Amino acid sequence: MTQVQASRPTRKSHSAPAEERERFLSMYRQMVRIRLFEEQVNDLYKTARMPGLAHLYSGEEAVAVGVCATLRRDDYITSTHRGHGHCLAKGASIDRMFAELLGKAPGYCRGKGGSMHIADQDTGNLGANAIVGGSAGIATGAAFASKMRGQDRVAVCFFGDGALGQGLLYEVMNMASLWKLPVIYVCENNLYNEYTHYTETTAGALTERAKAFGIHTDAVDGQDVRAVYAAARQLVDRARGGDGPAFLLCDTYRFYGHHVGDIQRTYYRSKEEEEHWKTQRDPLILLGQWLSAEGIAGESDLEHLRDEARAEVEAGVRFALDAPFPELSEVDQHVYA
Amino acid sequence: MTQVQASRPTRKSHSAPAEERERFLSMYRQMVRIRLFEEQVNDLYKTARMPGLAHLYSGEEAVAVGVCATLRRDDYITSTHRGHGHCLAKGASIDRMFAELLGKAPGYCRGKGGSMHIADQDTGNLGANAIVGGSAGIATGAAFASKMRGQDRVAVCFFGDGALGQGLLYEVMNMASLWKLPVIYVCENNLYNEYTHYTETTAGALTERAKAFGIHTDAVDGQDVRAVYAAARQLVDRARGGDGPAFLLCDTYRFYGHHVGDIQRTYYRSKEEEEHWKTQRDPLILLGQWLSAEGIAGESDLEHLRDEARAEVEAGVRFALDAPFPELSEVDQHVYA
Amino acid sequence: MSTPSATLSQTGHTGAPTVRELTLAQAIREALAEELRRDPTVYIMGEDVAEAGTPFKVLSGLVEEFGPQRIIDSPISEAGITGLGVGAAMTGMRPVVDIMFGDFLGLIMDQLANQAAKVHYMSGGKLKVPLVVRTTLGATRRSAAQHSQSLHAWVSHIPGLKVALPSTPYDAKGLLKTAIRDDNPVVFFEDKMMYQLKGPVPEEEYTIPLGVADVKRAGTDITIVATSSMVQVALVAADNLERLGISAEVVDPRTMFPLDKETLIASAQKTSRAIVVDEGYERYGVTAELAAVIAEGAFYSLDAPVKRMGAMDVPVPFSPVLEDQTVPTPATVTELAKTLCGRA
Amino acid sequence: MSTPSATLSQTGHTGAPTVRELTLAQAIREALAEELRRDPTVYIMGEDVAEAGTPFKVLSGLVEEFGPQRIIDSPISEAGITGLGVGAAMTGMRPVVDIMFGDFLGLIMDQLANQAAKVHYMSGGKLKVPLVVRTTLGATRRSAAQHSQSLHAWVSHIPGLKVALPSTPYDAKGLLKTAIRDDNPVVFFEDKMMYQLKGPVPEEEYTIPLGVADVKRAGTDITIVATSSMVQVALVAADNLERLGISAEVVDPRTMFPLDKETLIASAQKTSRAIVVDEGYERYGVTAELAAVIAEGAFYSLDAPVKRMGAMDVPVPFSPVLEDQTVPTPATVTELAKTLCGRA
Ligand SMILES: Cc1ncc(C[n+]2csc(CCOP(=O)(O)OP(=O)(O)O)c2C)c(N)n1
Ligand SMILES: Cc1ncc(C[n+]2csc(CCOP(=O)(O)OP(=O)(O)O)c2C)c(N)n1
Ligand SMILES: [Mg+2]
Ligand SMILES: [Mg+2]
Repeated sequence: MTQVQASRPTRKSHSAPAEERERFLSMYRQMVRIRLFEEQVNDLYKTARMPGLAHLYSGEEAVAVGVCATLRRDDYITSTHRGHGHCLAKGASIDRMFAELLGKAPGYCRGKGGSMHIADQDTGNLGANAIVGGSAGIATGAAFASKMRGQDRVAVCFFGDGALGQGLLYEVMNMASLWKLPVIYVCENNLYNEYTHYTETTAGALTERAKAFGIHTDAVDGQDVRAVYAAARQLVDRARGGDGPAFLLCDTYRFYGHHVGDIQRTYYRSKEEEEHWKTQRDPLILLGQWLSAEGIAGESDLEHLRDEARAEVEAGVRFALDAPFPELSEVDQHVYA
Repeated sequence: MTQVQASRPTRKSHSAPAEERERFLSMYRQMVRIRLFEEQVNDLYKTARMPGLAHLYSGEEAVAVGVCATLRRDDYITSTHRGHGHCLAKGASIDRMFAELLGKAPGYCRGKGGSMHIADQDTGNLGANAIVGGSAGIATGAAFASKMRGQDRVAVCFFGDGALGQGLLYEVMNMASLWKLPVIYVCENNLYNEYTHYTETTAGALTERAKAFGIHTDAVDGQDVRAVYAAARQLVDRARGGDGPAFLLCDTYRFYGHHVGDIQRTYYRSKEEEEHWKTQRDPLILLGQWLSAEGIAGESDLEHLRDEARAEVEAGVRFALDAPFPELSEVDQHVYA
Repeated sequence: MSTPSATLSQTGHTGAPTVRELTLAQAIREALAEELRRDPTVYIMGEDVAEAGTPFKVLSGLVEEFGPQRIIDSPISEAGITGLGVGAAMTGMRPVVDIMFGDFLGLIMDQLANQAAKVHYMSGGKLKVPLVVRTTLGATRRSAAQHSQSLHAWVSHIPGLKVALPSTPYDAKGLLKTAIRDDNPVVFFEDKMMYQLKGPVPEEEYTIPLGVADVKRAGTDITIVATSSMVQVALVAADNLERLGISAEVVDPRTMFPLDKETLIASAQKTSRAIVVDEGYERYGVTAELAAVIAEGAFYSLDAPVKRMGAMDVPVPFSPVLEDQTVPTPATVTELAKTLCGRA
Repeated sequence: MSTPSATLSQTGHTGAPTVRELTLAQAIREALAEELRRDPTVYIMGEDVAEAGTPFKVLSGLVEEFGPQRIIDSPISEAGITGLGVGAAMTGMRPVVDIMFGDFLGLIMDQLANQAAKVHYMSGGKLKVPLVVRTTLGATRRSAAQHSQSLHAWVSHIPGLKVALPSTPYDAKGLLKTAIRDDNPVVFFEDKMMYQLKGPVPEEEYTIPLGVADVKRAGTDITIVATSSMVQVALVAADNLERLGISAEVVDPRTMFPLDKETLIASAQKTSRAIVVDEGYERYGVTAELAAVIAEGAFYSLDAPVKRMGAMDVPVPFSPVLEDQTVPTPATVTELAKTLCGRA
């Protein structure tokens, strides 16, 4: 394996070695769980065992995991069509997620939401959203409610580079700034709006979009979970302390297509580019190298973690495949509360 | 009369003295026409001779006149609920405008649009818009069409500080910047969104909202028509020359209420503030002083211009009052082309 | 008119209520004030809602009592404030979002229809959105095409939303209080031409359930189903018809959803003739739904086709001579009823 | 089915046309390519419309022929690109704006309903907006609540807009060409489940006027009015019914506005029974308008109430077992028709 290429220096988190050890091991575990979950989803799709499509998060794990590691269980997140990573990182369990993706009754949304709408109130996930940028208002509103009720909960709004095209984002960033709301806008720049490179759709520098509203901004290498964690830690602490919103730009990459069916990709991105990110910029490899170099975990320790995750994923998918569909009569339940 | 207080230095336009003389005299004439037109509108309202309401532009004349003086007849503008000034400055005639405000058949829109929707294709006015920010797309689309057709027409989008709250503006500024469209966004900051001070609704610095998209920006004293003209001249020339969009922030003030019926205003702005702007920052007084100081026109020349405008307004309103209403059968005409 | 006593009893209240005359605006303000007092999670957000009390002055005085933390002036960002409302509602608040003109619904339809309406269902019943969006409808204010529309058909179409259209101060107060307490998103339409309309409103607290139509006037020869301001128009038309010996029953559904189909159908079955009057554009508007429901439900009792009168299918023109033609009036409703009763 | 020959003659074409089998996607692409060739003011703007040719690959190949100046990839800014389209249309272009999923209409309703629809009227006829917005409808693709809606009722409600819902490749091509040449804003809905549906399309150029319904199958016992994908459902149901000795007439309005009321009413008058089938939510949806029009117009000929079948009034669920219940199917349409004919 080659040397870690950190594109931006990692901030030191000044935590005690033992604590730091456990923290990054646990992040490795989370990232592996997401990675293996996604591989299984892709397999379910390819073997025609999953209804519809799914947008895989593989390659971007460090963003969700690094950010969510700074959050409390009662903090909020909103997520996107590419939402499995956020959901798992915030604490959801693998089996019920698979069940949701298969439209089964024990799914987080009783099969009504599916991949694009997974929500889990218990872990503060207010839901994935299939409208690009559509949850910017919800996240900001959750932060507004937190502040209004004198709570110290923070809300994190995950979205892609493509969501910078949606006017709603600017409307709510303005209010977040005006009212110092505890919301963090996390922009996952994976270079593409679907099949179009973001530079063809996005004028100016990305962080300026938030700075224009007087919002504190930061940018990190989204493949380096330690960098993401350190940056998010600061922004979340700020927000929780009453210092208002922030915007965090994370440079990242999706290893698969826009969705599981997006197989022919060479017309919009090269095989070389994909190879580069997969071999040089894989967040799992990068963290693994660091863990080894620091003497925190050797390859066999990591393999052990991977085995655990593999077992969890296997059990989870079996649970979901065996689970019943919802009763037909549920179709018109939950339209109204 | 007191000394001119130019809050920002006027840029020199380097034009020949005679040409400059005529230019600024003509701007004075336009500003007076708008001022007297508006006073007449207020009178029509107060004497219950006008249906509905109107949003007066008095006090802001230098913005419309300074900007439109840089435009060709076949350039486009889009306008707002506070649109009389833009319409007249772009070349509309007073009598047909009055007719429109009274809902009469010879009105620019055959009485169907009224004050908030005046449009005049012949002078390039694509219409006032009663949706705050609603014409940002239209102006940008007109610029897009101009560029696509290889024409060199420029489009100017007038809007108030309040329109900075509308997400659409950011969506289209992004495209204008990406595609280098010949559109100028002119923000008339008259300090208020209706009855709320803009600082209560607008985070960050106003021009940053455009800079964030890589758009060239400028800011001028909107009460100084020479400053507005000079700045707009540069931006319009740039745009016409293919250098893309620009954003021009004009600080200004409306002398009347938000609309003609907004009489009790002390709960949102002080009498002193109004007095200050009316006595110290009136664009007509300021230009008049400069014209005198430069020896271009004396008080009696200006009085002559005012008399001419007064006569035009009187004739115009008489024309409109005497004009017939549209035929009842017109109600369902023009729904479809 | 059975309104006050009939619905008061629904809240279990007995004894003679103290009834004042309030305007529709006052009734709405009172409903909001009471709910703001009762429940600290209620707040109001909108453009110029605080000191200005909205352009229609409906909210005047609220910021003085409840402070700027709960009566919140917002930027001119309709989609944004609705989005914030959805998020706040999902996390424990009961926001009342003020959308100044119903015409601006076009700006918030994604937040209303794709977010607010669907969160509960998509989450399998886990999350809920107790949000109220107050907005206006109604023409003839000489406000032209972008400030005069009645777009309640759009939201009535969307499962997950509830829609109320009060026609009297009494109904407005009772329905709004219920809407605020409802755990679902409710869009509440106020006719801006009716804010000064007066009517009896009891001092005592009461609520009106969503989904219960009100027979505003009993009659036997023809049913006039009318919504919002058109109820007042229908009542005048009913007076006209009475003078001609035609007894018209005026039925106000009060909410578009839930829709009290039974009451509408029962009335049409009784009278055997029905007209539906509404101020939204006629085509693909709510008159279509109401007429279709009656035509199907009362099919075997009807002596004539169900007739619809919506706003004319044109953008609302500014010129008064044109605008006045676009909405149903007591005269045109009377005329149509006469024709339908074979008396034209 | 009278389609090809009947409407070909409308463009004055004589002689035997050369007819190929094309998919709906191919027919649409061909319509666009022909109009792009014919008129330099036509252009296409949308998300991933160029190299990607949209997620449904409907536009594949167009950027290769017409270049990125005319097939324009945009940011994910639905309101913005619609706004640009309105402005460009007002100043001499004929934009075709691609809105990937009909569910996103909520983002553009202001630009559509308050701007595009009203410019011509508000300007007293001076300005016009020859804009086409192409978008999709239809469920059962396992895409859940925000990617499965059929929201054509919203735009059908708005004066100033025209609305087309083709049900065959032939109709799609002919209607789209007309829509592009029309001087008004037209919203064009394509069923995403029908893109691979094949049907005859002549080589020769033709157009289909907006506002002319097509009798897709003649019959005598019952009229089934169906839109878009539901036409195919109705045709299968009609086959089923034929086996039961019930002769069903299938009428496709093809455009929601202009609406060919005469053909709908005449068919119902002939058969004396009618069902309206559409994939939009049933309540306050287009089935209400179509049913109301028929119930009124054919009142004295009807032997039974007009029945409506829209999508179930629920957000579209993801789980296949749930989703499949929400839309009309050949089986449910057949069942309803049998009941209406007293054969259940
Ligand atoms: C409002 C809206 N427009 C378009 C789409 C279709 N769509 C789904 S994902 C996507 C690209 C999103 O790109 P980005 O935000 O960068 O997220 P990524 O997929 O890269 O994670 C598009 C255009 C949508 N879902 N919502
Ligand atoms: C989308 C929208 N929201 C609200 C309104 C109501 N309204 C009309 S003018 C106005 C204030 C506009 O302020 P600004 O843009 O600064 O323009 P000004 O009136 O100061 O010229 C508001 C809120 C509207 N017309 N459109
Ligand atoms: Mg992306
Ligand atoms: Mg202002």
